[in-house]
Amino acid sequence: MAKKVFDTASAALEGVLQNGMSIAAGGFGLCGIPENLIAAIRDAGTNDLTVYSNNAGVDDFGLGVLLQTKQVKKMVSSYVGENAEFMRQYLSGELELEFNPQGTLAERLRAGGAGIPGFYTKTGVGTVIADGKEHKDFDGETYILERGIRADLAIVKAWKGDAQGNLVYRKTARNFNPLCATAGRVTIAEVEEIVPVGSLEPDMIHTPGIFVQRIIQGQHEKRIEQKTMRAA
Amino acid sequence: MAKKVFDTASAALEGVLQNGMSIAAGGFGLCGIPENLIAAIRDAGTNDLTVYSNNAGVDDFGLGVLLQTKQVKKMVSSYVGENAEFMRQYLSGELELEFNPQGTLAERLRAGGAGIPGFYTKTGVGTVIADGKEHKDFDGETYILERGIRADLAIVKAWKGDAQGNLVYRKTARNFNPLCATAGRVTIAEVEEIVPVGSLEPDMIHTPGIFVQRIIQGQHEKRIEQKTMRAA
Amino acid sequence: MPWDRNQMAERAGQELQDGFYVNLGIGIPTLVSNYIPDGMDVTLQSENGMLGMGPFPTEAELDADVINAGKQTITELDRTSYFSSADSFGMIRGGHINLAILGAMEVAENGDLANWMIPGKLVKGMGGAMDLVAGVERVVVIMDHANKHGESKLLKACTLPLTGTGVVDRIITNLGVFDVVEGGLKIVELAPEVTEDEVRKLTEAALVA
Amino acid sequence: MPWDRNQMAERAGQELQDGFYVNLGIGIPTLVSNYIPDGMDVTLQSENGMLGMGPFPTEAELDADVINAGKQTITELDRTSYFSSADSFGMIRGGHINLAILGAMEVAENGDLANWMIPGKLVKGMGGAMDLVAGVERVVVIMDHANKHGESKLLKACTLPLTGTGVVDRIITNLGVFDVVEGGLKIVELAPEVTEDEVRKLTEAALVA
Repeated sequence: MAKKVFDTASAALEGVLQNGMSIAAGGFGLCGIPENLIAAIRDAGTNDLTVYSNNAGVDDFGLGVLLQTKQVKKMVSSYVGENAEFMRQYLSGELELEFNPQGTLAERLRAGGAGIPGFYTKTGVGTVIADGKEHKDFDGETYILERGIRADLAIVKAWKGDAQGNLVYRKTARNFNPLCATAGRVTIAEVEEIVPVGSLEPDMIHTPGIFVQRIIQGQHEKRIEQKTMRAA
Repeated sequence: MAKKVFDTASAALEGVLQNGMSIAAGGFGLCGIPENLIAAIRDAGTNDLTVYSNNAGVDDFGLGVLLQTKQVKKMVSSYVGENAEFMRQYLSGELELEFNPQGTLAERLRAGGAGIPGFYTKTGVGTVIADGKEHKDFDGETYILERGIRADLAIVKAWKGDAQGNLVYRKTARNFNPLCATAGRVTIAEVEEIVPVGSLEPDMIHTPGIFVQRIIQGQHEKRIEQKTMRAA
Repeated sequence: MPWDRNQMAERAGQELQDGFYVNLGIGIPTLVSNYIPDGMDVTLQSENGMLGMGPFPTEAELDADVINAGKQTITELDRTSYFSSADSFGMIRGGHINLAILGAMEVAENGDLANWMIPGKLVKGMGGAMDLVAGVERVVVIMDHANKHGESKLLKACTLPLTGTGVVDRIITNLGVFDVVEGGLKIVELAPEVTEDEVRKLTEAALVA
Repeated sequence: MPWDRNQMAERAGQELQDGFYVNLGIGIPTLVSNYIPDGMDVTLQSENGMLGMGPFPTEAELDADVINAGKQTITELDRTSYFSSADSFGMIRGGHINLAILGAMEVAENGDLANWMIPGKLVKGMGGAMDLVAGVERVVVIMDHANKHGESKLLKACTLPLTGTGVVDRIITNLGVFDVVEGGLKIVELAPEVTEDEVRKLTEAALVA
């Protein structure tokens, strides 16, 4: 089989990156983000990127590093509140921003990956999100049409993966990762541990290998955004 | 918590069944079908049913038993080839039949459960399936509009479940079950084994308990439709 | 005496019912989890992909992979399940969550809600708020009755960009509890020693009997 | 000498490429799994919710929960994953499957395919066929060149209800291999000792150079 396992994030990205491409990136806040692949894209210097990602990282971590280097032309996100550099670029007009409701963004990625070019949702009806979108009534309620997303590249982070590309995520680090994996024309996964083929339970694989073209084992800082604790 | 666990299929169905209702039933062929709940619906004699199910069982097993008793008014299915009684009733006009492509039926159930009243698909464009349906072009390709399905009741079969309604399916017996579970206004699950809450791995739950209102432990024949073997 | 934030959260706790699946917004709504009535079983959903949210962790329990929608570290329970964001919002959009308790900037007498942006100020994004108000069975808002300038936040019509139209069922403010009904808002309950007159003065929205 | 069903399946084996994800239809297409070229790694998808389909089981391996789309008992491999029907057809509709090899009743010179119903005869349903032909990257049909009455099954236009329009890329018949191209069908290869003349006589569809 065409070998899916690569040694480094940079090696996995070779031949895939090009200026002006679109990238779907998994993660919610700093949880379950493809840290290694983001760093390798920064190192490659690929620019004019359109990035589909729920958040934009923080200034010095997550997608924030691609904003600092001004590699991103446009973000499609639901919430970008934690990134000052993002806001600076956006307010100065250097960066385009398209807000999508979180559930709409998730469903757009899932739809694109599943060959569904459009679907109707109640979310955003009567708000600025509905401006310019087709409205349609079903059973007396009004819905708006949202489009499926296919991205040139998807970068995702999983807990475990095997050489077939099968992936298992861990807890809330799953979030947008399985959706992005289906929406990429090429999907590259970074995992905490590459395990032998056959060691993942077939009923418990979250992303079947068909969706993953390349995979690496990475080193993960797994930074916590809001360390909130109760007394022991 | 409102108790979800019931002792028998008949007890779980009490107060839920009514003539003329719609039922989404999990299963593919005879694999992963809610045998116990089907039998209890037969015993209850509820009729004029509209049933969403990929197949119609065989004459004496699966949904076939509800056809024998003429409790079904209409079937929405993708393939009904294994059921002679079905064909007899259909050809004589006693039974309505709506064919849905298998993937369209699966997506309709998933969409209905996810609050999506309609979505576009290429499947069936240019065929009888597209007759009377809205056509729409996206990026130069033509798609048809298909509707989400909500059913009054969903009956599903899982491998293991807990008192919270969390479900895990086994191998290809998963099929339509998780989709039906989301599409039911009331969803009743039958499982091979009810296990203690906390014994299912949170990352490996296929159907979260929120979708399941009632659950029973059943006895399962698990009949094989096509026993096909190789030499040992 | 008007309610403080904890008393508002405590009052919101009365909105819960046994067996409910509930989504709590950031801020005061999060405090409602401290006021779940004894013996009542409520399951909290976090829209980033978790059903059955537990309390904040001890230092030993800290796990970067277990966070809530406010990106705070949390813990799991024995009933917990995890799922993707698409499945999570399928749950929300599909009407499977019984109740959402959210904060707001403005609510109109017809149930319109504004809680995601102030033009000219930093726009952070709506996150999952628009999906929640559109999809969840019942939406209860907790907010102060008036802003810092003493202006009503219960309006005839929202002035800020909307999160959803006609989506709010009930409002809990520091002055009382109000239902969105035909024709305007109906007083359900007043905080101790708060008079209907006081409320009328601080309410732009129509109050109906 | 025209190919028999096993030879047609063997020829179809040449359509496979290393690393391909493939869906095989019921009938002759199923036989293609016996002709995967040595050293080539191909993963078979079964649309009822399985990726990485293994051979038929021994009696000891029989498992009612492991069946293929033809409802036959099968086995799993070490790479196997299971998923729901919605996820399975997301895979199919989303173009993630490289190749589908299917049987047919009729194919038209523009790639139209009819393989699911004959009016007046027992209608069993299309199952997943319409999704497969609409979604899979490349569709190869295996069928006899003519029916029992000696009438061509490669037509100018299908007479039976369609499964999909313009969906077939290549046709493997007992007489040869044909590609759907601009203007009609192009002969790619003929079975041993089969002449172009013989093919022309049995082909209603336009044959182009």
